[in-house]
Amino acid sequence: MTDSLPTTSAGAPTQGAAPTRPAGTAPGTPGAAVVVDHVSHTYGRGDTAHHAIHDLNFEVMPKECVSIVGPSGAGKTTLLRTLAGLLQPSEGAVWVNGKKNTGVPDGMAMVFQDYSRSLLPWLSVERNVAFPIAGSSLSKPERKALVDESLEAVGLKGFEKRYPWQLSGGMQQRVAIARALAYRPKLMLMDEPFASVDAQTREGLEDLVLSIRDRYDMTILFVTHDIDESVYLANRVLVLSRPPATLVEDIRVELAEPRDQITTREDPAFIHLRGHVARLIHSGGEPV
Amino acid sequence: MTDSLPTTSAGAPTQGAAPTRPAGTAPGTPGAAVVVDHVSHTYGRGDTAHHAIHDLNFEVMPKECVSIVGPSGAGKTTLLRTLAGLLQPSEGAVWVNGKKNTGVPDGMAMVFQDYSRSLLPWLSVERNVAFPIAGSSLSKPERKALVDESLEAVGLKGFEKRYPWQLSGGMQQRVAIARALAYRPKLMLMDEPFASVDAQTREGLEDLVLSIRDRYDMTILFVTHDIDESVYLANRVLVLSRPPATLVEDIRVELAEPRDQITTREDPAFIHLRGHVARLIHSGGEPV
Amino acid sequence: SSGGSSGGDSGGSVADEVAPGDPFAPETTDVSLTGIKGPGTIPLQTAADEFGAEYGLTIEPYFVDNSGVAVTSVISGDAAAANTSYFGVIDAIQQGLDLVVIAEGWASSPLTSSLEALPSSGITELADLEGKTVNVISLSSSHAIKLRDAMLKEGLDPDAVDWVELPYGEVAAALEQGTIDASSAVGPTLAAVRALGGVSVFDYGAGDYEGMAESGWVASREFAEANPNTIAAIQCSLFDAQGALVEDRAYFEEQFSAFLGAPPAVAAAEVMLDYQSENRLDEIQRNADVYFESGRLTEEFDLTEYVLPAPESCDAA
Amino acid sequence: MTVAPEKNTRKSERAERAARPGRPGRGRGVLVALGYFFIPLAVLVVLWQIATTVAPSPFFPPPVDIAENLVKLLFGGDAVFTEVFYNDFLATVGRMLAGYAIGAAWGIVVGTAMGLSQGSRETVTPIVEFLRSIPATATLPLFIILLGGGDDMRIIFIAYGVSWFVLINTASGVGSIHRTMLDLGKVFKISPARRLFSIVLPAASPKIFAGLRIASTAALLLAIVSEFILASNGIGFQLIQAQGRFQLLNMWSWMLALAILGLLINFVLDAVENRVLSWHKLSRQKI
Amino acid sequence: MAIATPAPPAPTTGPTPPRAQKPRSTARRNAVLRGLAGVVGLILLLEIVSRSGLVNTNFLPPFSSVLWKAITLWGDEVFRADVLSTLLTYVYGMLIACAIAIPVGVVLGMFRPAYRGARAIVELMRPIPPVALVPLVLLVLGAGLEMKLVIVVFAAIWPIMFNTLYGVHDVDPYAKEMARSFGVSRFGVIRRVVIPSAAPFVVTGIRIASSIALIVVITVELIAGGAQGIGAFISRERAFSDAESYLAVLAATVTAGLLGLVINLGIGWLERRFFGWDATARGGA
Ligand SMILES: Nc1ncnc2c1ncn2[C@@H]1O[C@H](COP(=O)(O)OP(=O)(O)OP(=O)(O)O)[C@@H](O)[C@H]1O
Ligand SMILES: Nc1ncnc2c1ncn2[C@@H]1O[C@H](COP(=O)(O)OP(=O)(O)OP(=O)(O)O)[C@@H](O)[C@H]1O
Ligand SMILES: [Mg+2]
Ligand SMILES: [Mg+2]
Repeated sequence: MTDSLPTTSAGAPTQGAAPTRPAGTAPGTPGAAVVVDHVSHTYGRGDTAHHAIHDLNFEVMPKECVSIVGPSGAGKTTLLRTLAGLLQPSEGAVWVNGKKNTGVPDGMAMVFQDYSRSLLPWLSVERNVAFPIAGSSLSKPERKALVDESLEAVGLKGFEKRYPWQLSGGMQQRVAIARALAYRPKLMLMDEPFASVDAQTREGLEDLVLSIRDRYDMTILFVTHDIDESVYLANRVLVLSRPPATLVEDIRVELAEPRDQITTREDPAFIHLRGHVARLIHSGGEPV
Repeated sequence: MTDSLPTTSAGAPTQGAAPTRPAGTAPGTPGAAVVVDHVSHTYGRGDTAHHAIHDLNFEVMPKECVSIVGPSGAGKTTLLRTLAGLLQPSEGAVWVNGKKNTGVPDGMAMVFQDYSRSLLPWLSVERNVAFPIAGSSLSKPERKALVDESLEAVGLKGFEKRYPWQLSGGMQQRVAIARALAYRPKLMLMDEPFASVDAQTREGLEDLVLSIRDRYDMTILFVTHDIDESVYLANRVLVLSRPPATLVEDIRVELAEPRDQITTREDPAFIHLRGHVARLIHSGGEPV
Repeated sequence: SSGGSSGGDSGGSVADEVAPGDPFAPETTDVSLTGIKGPGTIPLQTAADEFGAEYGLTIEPYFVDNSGVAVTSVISGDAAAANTSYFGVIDAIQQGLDLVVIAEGWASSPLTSSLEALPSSGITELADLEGKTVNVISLSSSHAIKLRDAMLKEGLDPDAVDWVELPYGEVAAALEQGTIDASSAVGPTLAAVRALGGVSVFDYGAGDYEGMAESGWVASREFAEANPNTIAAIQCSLFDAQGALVEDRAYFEEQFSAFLGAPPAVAAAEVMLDYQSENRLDEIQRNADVYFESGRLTEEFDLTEYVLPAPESCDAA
Repeated sequence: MTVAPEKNTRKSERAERAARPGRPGRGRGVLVALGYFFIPLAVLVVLWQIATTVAPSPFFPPPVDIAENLVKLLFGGDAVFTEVFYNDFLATVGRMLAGYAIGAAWGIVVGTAMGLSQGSRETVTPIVEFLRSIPATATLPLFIILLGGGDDMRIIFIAYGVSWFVLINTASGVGSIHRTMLDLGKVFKISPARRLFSIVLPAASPKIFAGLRIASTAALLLAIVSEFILASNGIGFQLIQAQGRFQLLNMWSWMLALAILGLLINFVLDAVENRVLSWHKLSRQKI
Repeated sequence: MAIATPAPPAPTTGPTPPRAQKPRSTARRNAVLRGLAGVVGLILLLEIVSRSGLVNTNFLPPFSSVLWKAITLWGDEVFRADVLSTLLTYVYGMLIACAIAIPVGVVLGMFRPAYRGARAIVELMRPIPPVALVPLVLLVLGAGLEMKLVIVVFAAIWPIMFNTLYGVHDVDPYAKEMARSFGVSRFGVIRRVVIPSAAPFVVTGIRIASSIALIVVITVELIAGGAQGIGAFISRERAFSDAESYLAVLAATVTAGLLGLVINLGIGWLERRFFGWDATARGGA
């Protein structure tokens, strides 16, 4: 099922573009970090088949921060898993940095929704964070510095030697975030990364994500249920419909940068946008 | 959404209990559903000891809905586990319905923070929900009705035959909520029950909890990171400090009942209260 | 059964086309000999300690728990020769293992091994055995076959007996507990059973069976043909050892104590086995005959071809 | 560098199909399974047959002879089965099954107790480690002294030997159940008995099954060993007789019988496991 | 059983946490005391049974005299050599068995076709009693160390392999997915996630195999003889059925048990030290 992609048909996902392109090159805008090209996914088969996402088309430019919102069970996690190459789409294809996803793309990190199970119980916090870079070419002090920096950033300094089971839920989630940060990915996928942290810590982490993106030129896609957050963090908000998830709207967020927890949230444009997203979600995925 | 709340809760819990009382009777206001009496908890011992909660004192009257907020890692889960009798306090005691907790009190249900691990992977959704009532004296149709009703309430009708691993994160969390609902507890402990559900579903669930409380005279304690939610749902908000958690403030929420997602949230009293809670949290547990 | 003379006179043996070797020029000087540790293998130890050197042999004794293993190690080349009962030899040959008897071990003699029962079992003679549980160490042991043979001769039905196998170590306890009703016993086991009040029901070495060859030393034919001189040297060492034991009771007791770690009193009370220093084809052949008559062997079997002659002389030229 | 992802979907599809018997494609699945099972076996047997024909040895009879001899041992005579079949083969199977059942039950009971309570675990562990390290073969005489030479002795001996494997795996499986799962039962006031049967045992079942698997082999082994002494029937008895009389063909045939017996037991266990543990397989196959 | 009782007051953290944490000495002392109490209880029971006169003390001597004999046997150089020989065979056998069984178990656990293909052969070989192989292996390899090793390895492989297989199947898919998402290679996932996660299973398998191995070493020595080993010792002593040698047989048997106890406690210690996360992380009782 690998090379069957017959997508020369549609071309550019969102806008619909160049009708012909050389085989093996990505559809959509040249230089896009991520191109999601007519992607559908169905779990299972026969009676028990579940059509989770349906014909999704969008693209993400480098350094963009795109948030994905949608009802529970829509297919957001499925979409992220497909982008990460952990799941092969039943139809369509995902292109990352101009290369078609056949496995996990390089330089990508992911924060899983089920963070507690993505931590390795036999490793201390420190070593969990070091996990993805342990095999890298970095020197030991460099690695240590990365780990310390990431843990400090998520407010877990002093917990290096603990084990995951000795941490609270929110702390575990922050370890998972620190692990992704330490990896210094080019593409970061985050699945409800702040669901279990308190309001204040959350604000700090939001700003952290934005600053990290600027500093390391990251492209970020993240799923959230917090409408304010989806607008505050993003350059674009993708609103997904009820399952099977389709794209309801691709909202461009044109707020002043850098964002600020106080001023941005008071910005009328922000308030308007968040209202718009809220209404979209309330309408249950029908365009309003 | 029937009667108003019993705001008679005068017995100032934060000030400590009556100086003399017969041995074996609960401290605090007579008739209180929960009395937390000088409770501390320390994990581990020696070098690795972690003092999670420190000398907490408060009480909850029947039919009250009390929300608990506080920074990540403060000790909220620890507190709930102590209330549930799953953890014995290192110091002090918890009294539920006038009886000192030595084990798990009767008629209590809990929604765990790590919901995905609290679902039994070998049971279908339906049977997971029926799990706590399966051994009860209810007849089979009664049980089935309870299960169906609860699943319907959390919006999971049609997923009865699925297995937990076939559900999205938010759906799993809702199964855990449905399970607690089907149990029809007198005392409900919820640990970040809506962390993984989208904004709209969340609102529905919030209202569900309130209506259920009224209908079945439940006492509810729940932990949340959403400040709006903590005010919207509660009769009182307990703000915990940074670890070791102490009680920063016990805020009485006197908003009109029944609450309503639109009008309540627009109520100036609501806006004032949420601002107060937010400031408390921002101040990091120092009273403002 | 075939006749033929015995002993150093090899002429009667059909196997005489194999020229007896020269014991003083062994082809291989380091050999292992094996058997079950017990009174029967005292000669093995003495041969290793004393007599082998005379023929330039270095004998490494090693001991196993059952003679099947001993025979297998002869086939596999681990041991040059092994001590086993002739019934085992016949079984092995019938299954296509090419073995030859190189030297007799000992012959049956009274009072060395017997079927014992405690008075409480009510067994006093062979006729009482029917319906009882009788232990014979191994169903293909000489004891079992002789018992069957004897019962048949008395017109009894050996198949009415519940034959079982149990190691010697457990015999006394099993008799005492009533787990078994009667058991074969030799050496220390015999003494132990007697100490419990056991009485002899049947003596394997008395009457008809007295003098019948009981155990022998076997080698693989392949090895024997390739190393006739080594075989001759082993034969001489064993015969010398066995002869020495028979001739000198004091020497026997000394060896018995040393080899089996038994106190002198036990050694003094021990009835010495009838060790042989020659190959007696008739007596060896009787095993095959009894085996056939006992019903355990379906066809008559002639051992003649499988007995090597002893060296013409074990004395230095 | 990573698993070719299209496999994942296929795998979960397969999982789906396995979950619901009777789906289309099952017939083919059975054929494939049989193919996987028999082809390597056939190759092995053919190679062996060739090897033994090229270089015959009394110790390594050709597989065809072994099988033929086994059939002759077990089937035929006046009835379908020979006396040996009833007297020896079935006798061993009966002892083994009885001992296995008792031992497994006992192992699960004690293992669960050990897994649940640290106190009992600490008290019992040294005893368990000591007793299970005593060679079963060396304890058999003790069993005989204490219990006599009957079938009950053999069954108890098998049960004793088998129980350790189940016990250790059960204790370790129960001991590693996630706390949240145990708390769940406490919170909802599930009766201890139900907690045991609907949380503890299912959650530990993957490990218990691993123990049952190993124990099934051990049961067969112990049944055979128990028939090595003081027996007058059974496969072990036949084996030792064949060995004593150098009947190598019979020995091989009995070993083949054992192998087939083990295979059958394994199929039964497999079927049970597929039912009981299907949730586990499916939930783990997700990726 | 703890099911019936609520969480005990004190040990809220569960058993000793893994490395980096100092073990709680009191908890450990309690554990040792409890274990001792259990052993002493068992010894008393055995003593009472044998002294009660149910069986002739010649055949079931009091445990105390067996133990005493076991202690005095240690003074015997030959016996010590026997024990050493058994121990060596055991150690080599276990090492070889682990080296074969763990990789094979991982491969069979990870790759379904491999498992399906190998199953017939594995399932046919597994039930063959190792002891029944003695005559055959004896024939091919003789009665030396190699023979013992082959049989011990054959016996010890299965539990390790099967537990590894089950352990590999038990790995949390989220953990694997996490590793893959960070671009960890397929081999890396096996090495860094699958194996550590399956390790507690593997160790359980090793513990089971270790007693099987010991039992088989001794049984083989018992059957096949050979110059040295506890089994050979028992076999030699068994030749006479006087009370003294019977006592020696029992003492050697008990020594074997003690040997196993020490080995298994050692493995248990390693298990707790390196895989303590299993019991604690998952919050075992
Ligand atoms: N392994 C699976 N097998 C079958 N169906 C599945 C599987 N995994 C997910 N689904 C279904 O696919 C749908 C989408 O799931 P997904 O996890 O992508 O939702 P989501 O948008 O992330 O929801 P949430 O916000 O609740 O996490 C859900 O309805 C779920 O039931
Ligand atoms: N088993 C344990 N052993 C040692 N320390 C623990 C253990 N469980 C929790 N802790 C510590 O106790 C503190 C409180 O944990 P708790 O889970 O109660 O926090 P919380 O308020 O629920 O946080 P969150 O909002 O992140 O879930 C944390 O600092 C945590 O590290
Ligand atoms: Mg999701
Ligand atoms: Mg918490």
